[in-house]
Amino acid sequence: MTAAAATCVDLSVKLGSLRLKNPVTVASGTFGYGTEYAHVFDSTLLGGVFLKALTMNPRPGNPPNRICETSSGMLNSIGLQNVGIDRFFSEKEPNCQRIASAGVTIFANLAGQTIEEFEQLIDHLETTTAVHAYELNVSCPNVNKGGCQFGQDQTLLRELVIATRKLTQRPIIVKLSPQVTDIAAMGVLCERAGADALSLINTFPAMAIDAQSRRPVLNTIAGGLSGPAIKPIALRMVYQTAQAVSIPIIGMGGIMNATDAIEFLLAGASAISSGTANFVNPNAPVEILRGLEAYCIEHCVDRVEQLIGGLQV
Amino acid sequence: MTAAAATCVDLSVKLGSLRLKNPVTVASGTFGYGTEYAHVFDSTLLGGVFLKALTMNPRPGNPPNRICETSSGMLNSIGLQNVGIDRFFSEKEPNCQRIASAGVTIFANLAGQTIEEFEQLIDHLETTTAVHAYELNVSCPNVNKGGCQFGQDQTLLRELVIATRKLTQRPIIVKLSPQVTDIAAMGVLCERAGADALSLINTFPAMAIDAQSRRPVLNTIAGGLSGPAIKPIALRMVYQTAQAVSIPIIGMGGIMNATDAIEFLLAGASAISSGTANFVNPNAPVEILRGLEAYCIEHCVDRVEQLIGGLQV
Amino acid sequence: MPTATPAQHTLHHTGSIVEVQQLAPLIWAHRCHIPEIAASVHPGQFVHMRITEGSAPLLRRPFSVLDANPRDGTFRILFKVVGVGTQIMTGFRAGDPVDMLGPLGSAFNVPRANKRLLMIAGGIGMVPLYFLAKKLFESRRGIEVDYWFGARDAEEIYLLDDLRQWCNTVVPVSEDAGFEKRGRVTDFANEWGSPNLVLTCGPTAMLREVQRITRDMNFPVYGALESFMGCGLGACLGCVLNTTDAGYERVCTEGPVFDLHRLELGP
Amino acid sequence: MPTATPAQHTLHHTGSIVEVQQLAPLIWAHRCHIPEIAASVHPGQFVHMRITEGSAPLLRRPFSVLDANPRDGTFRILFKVVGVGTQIMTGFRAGDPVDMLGPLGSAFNVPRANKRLLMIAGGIGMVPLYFLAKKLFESRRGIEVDYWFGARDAEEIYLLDDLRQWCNTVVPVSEDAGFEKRGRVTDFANEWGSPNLVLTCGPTAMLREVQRITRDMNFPVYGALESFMGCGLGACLGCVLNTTDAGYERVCTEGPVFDLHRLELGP
Ligand SMILES: Cc1cc2nc3c(=O)[nH]c(=O)nc-3n(C[C@H](O)[C@H](O)[C@H](O)COP(=O)(O)OP(=O)(O)OC[C@H]3O[C@@H](n4cnc5c(N)ncnc54)[C@H](O)[C@@H]3O)c2cc1C
Ligand SMILES: Cc1cc2nc3c(=O)[nH]c(=O)nc-3n(C[C@H](O)[C@H](O)[C@H](O)COP(=O)(O)OP(=O)(O)OC[C@H]3O[C@@H](n4cnc5c(N)ncnc54)[C@H](O)[C@@H]3O)c2cc1C
Ligand SMILES: Cc1cc2nc3c(=O)[nH]c(=O)nc-3n(C[C@H](O)[C@H](O)[C@H](O)COP(=O)(O)O)c2cc1C
Ligand SMILES: Cc1cc2nc3c(=O)[nH]c(=O)nc-3n(C[C@H](O)[C@H](O)[C@H](O)COP(=O)(O)O)c2cc1C
Ligand code: FES
Ligand code: FES
Repeated sequence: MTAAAATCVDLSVKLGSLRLKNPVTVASGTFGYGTEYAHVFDSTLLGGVFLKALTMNPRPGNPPNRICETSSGMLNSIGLQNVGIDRFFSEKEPNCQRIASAGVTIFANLAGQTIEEFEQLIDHLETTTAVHAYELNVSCPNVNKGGCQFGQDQTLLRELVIATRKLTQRPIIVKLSPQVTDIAAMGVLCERAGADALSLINTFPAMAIDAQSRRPVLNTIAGGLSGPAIKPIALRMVYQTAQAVSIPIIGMGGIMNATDAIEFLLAGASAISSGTANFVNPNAPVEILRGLEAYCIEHCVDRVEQLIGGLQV
Repeated sequence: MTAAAATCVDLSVKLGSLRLKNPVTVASGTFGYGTEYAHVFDSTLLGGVFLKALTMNPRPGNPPNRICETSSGMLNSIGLQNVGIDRFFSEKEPNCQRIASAGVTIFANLAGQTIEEFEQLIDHLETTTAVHAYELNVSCPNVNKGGCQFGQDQTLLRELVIATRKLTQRPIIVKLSPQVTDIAAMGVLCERAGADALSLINTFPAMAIDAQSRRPVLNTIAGGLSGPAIKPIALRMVYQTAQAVSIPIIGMGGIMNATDAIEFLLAGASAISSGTANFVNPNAPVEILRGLEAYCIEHCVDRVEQLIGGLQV
Repeated sequence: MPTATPAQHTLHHTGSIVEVQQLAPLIWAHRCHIPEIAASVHPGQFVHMRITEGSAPLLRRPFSVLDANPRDGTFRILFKVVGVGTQIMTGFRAGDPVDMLGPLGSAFNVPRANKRLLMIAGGIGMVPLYFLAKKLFESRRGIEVDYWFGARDAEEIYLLDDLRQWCNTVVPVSEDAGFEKRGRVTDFANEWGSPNLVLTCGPTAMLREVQRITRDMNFPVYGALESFMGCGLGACLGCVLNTTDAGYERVCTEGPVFDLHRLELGP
Repeated sequence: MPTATPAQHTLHHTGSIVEVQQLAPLIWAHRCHIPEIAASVHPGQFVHMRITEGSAPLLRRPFSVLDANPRDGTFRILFKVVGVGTQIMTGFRAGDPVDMLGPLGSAFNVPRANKRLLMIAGGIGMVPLYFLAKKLFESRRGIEVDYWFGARDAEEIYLLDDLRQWCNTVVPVSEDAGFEKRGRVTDFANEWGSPNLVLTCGPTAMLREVQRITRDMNFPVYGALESFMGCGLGACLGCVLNTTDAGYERVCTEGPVFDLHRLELGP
């Protein structure tokens, strides 16, 4: 193919009832509410933005240290710090609206501590057109009370999906915790309960110790592991879950470049998110997009959707 | 303390009814049957050697590719290749005897596919004094039939521990799979069923894809992830399990040097294994031992056992 | 008082290293050519630097700017070798490419009225205060600066000649016998005089002492703080410190320069 | 026929790089000083090299030995830049330390009776055969060697002058128009003559062809094989290939030199 053919690659992907202009999104908690990277790249290029977790009330988050580096990864225990739903509307929503109107799909990440809180968050967010879908954060390993259990308790998770599914026409996406015996089974459960898509994976509960001081590095002792270290596990989980469900999957976990992103698509993800990569190289999402396009051209792929699940086994 | 004090550090650790001359061991599957590293270092320096998995019948293992590198880690799908119990006795046992008589504790790693196979393996191994304890490999992610389920099914695991516990005076150590929702609960279950110690962690089910050829890199698609990438998860699992059980833990997962080893001891491990590290630096176990001794001297620790669980939270 | 410098242009730059200096066994300075940063950086602000194309280390590392020359488009960072990232940086050579985010964070702001400044630097905390002393001198605002520079070893005290050009007094303090004053810089608080404003940067233990002393003496004080950083851009919320009046604030965005009296520095 | 060289002394060495040569855009040779390896290595054997003290890349990388000089305690490896590890190796300089396991694995063994040898090298598969050709020449056993050296581009064919000193004929073959013979080396099987023994090393696709051709022509053939390696010492069982008669065998221990007709090289 000639270089001119570049413009011919159809990068758009279907995600339930949504169509993303391309499969490249940024992961919740790594991109704020879309303004923080304004001086680094044009976020309207993205297929989607997953907003930082929202809760009804403002949350202060955890005391520092909140992050630390590990081999090819990082730990975080931000503790869901966020301004709460009211200040989201006053401070953050206008910018989401701006990005949304440029064709970027906006996903609100909801971190309720009870089913009621999830319901309230959706009720509030139904009033804005700046949000296109809800991602249920049922797997944040950093919140001691409640937060953990939704993603690891089948009954609770089913209840939550059923309850939220009733409240909105918009897609409900469940973000799964990797800290389960059988992630595909959790995916199937969510699908049966009415989820429109799955995000996987969230961070792994993990910890770091300072041998000199004999203290944990993070104030909360444990935090969530992300980055290239977890990529092989994430890829296997996406592959395994994609074999078991027919709803689309947003794949993430250590995606740093276009090659990584393509691997997730081949494993069965319909879209991908870069998270930790945004800290390492704030331009990563754009480079992933460009690299994906170049790969399609080189491999004579007309529509990026042709790559999804295309692993040859 | 002066350098002369070096000889005063008591490096020995108690592991159930055993006392290891030091807490540094090598992980199953990464050190063969103790002969392969003979030209690299003196294995009689080690506190313990975990032998490569044994099965009753010889097993050919999986077709290549069996290994590949990932960010700060590696995947393997060896598939329990081993010579079987009979050839173990004719070919490998004499060398184990030799190392054992130098004061190294020898752990046989048993990979039965049924409870009966575990029982048969123990029956056979009871006849040699070259083995001091049994490590039940209930978590190998590479064997399709059976192998996986013991470590992830509470009922099966309990049955296995109870059955094997009856057959021998020697310690029964259960090697836990990290691919469970609550590893501490699995540890408690093993303790209650009579296990004398726990090894954690085994490798994580994971995969790699070659984006160019669109094929999995490993012949078996998925393999087990080990190395520094998983260290923060392993450390958290050891810490969490040590809080929940009172039997000793052998900690492993990405230990590359003395600092890593000390972190695992502080988290609650009574001994540690180096695995992937042996491939990167075959001298790693000896360097870990020397580094541990130096740390004890520098921190005025008379007995290395004083470090166990010494994390200050 | 810290000014939130509005970022008018992109913050993500590539450039090159143009000069490498070793100032002490563990202390290095790199001059970098990135005109956008050289033109707009203020004392107290920092750059967030990628150490390697690979993943060891994975995250960027933050460094304060030591000085900047908008005319030739260069600026310097100065660093101490403390771990894997800074170790790798000692291998950088003139001509090597660099990838930096910057200028980031808040800057020191010295109101017109303040004519007598006290700077308390500990170790590599000297960096932003060096830049500030230089800028104030060049501004010809007639500000008198007393610059106290403390470190464990005399070896870790450097660039005194530059500082002496710009400051009223420069007082090196080390715990070994390298200088007249021996001990920690905060041991000499009774000799600090009565400044209008104190500016400080250094290890947390020192900042805690400075906070206590300036509170007792009723001096206003601004400090440049450190923390582990992820994004450097305000997005990850990883770098926060606790304030007494507004909860957690981000070192990369609200800081690194803070009113020291607002911060909870722990026990 | 491959000899299992008994390791009489320790296999884990540190030494230094004493010379760095770039032979083609992507081809480099490093001369290393490790007397124990230089004194005992045989053609076909390899070293397993640590690339970095850090973890990127984590695992060692195996390289065949190109030649060895027991007198000055040095030997060379030759490598092609194909990924992260070999990329890093291009930055190594004379004087840099190296950490190697070796010599490892089986060596080529040429029985006395074999006087007419055919060597088929593909790309960097030339390395062990170069060493073998040199050794045989120096042994003055009166062995005639025809050395066919194939590569995609003429650029990837090098060290011909050395080979011509030692071999009866040296035939470069490339897919571009760089040499008289254009194509793949196996396209010219009808010109291979009738050797007593064929020795080969190269990409699997080529080895598969050589296996087929030598089977048809009834030539005995030994090849040096590659695979992903973990330990390099026979412990991890990661590097196996499948044989027709003995199941999986380890490239690092039973190999890398195998009777090619015993191997299952796949379709
Ligand atoms: C805004 C800001 C400005 C800075 N300016 C300078 C400067 O001008 N010159 C300079 O030398 N350093 C400066 N630092 C500190 C510098 O960023 C760290 O020394 C550097 O990141 C260490 O990297 P490393 O990979 O060598 O160390 P690592 O291997 O990551 O760590 C080595 C040791 O340092 C500790 N450490 C690492 N990073 C930090 C951190 N951010 N805060 C506290 N402890 C840490 C680790 O816990 C560990 O004990 C600044 C930090 C910040 C946040
Ligand atoms: C016994 C033996 C002897 C060898 N001798 C030489 C030699 O003399 N000169 C030389 O240049 N190379 C030789 N190799 C191959 C060399 O080890 C690899 O090229 C090198 O490890 C690649 O490292 P990298 O980090 O640059 O590539 P990576 O980034 O690890 O990989 C780059 C590409 O190469 C492939 N690859 C990497 N390692 C291997 C392998 N072991 N087998 C097959 N494919 C691989 C990967 O799949 C990937 O596509 C030998 C290999 C073996 C097993
Ligand atoms: C600093 C940080 C904050 C995060 N915050 C959230 C969050 O608020 N909600 C959520 O669902 N996931 C959160 N995550 C998880 C990421 O969205 C993502 O699932 C995970 O980091 C794996 O992707 P990565 O390896 O590309 O970073 C956070 C991750 C990081 C590193
Ligand atoms: C090549 C390889 C083979 C292994 N084989 C076994 C095995 O036979 N039995 C077992 O219980 N664990 C086996 N393991 C797991 C290790 O014993 C260890 O639990 C794991 O690798 C984590 O430690 P590490 O990160 O230090 O390697 C194997 C690991 C590797 C890398
Ligand atoms: S480093 Fe990410 S918010 Fe400050
Ligand atoms: S590389 Fe480990 S057995 Fe060959």
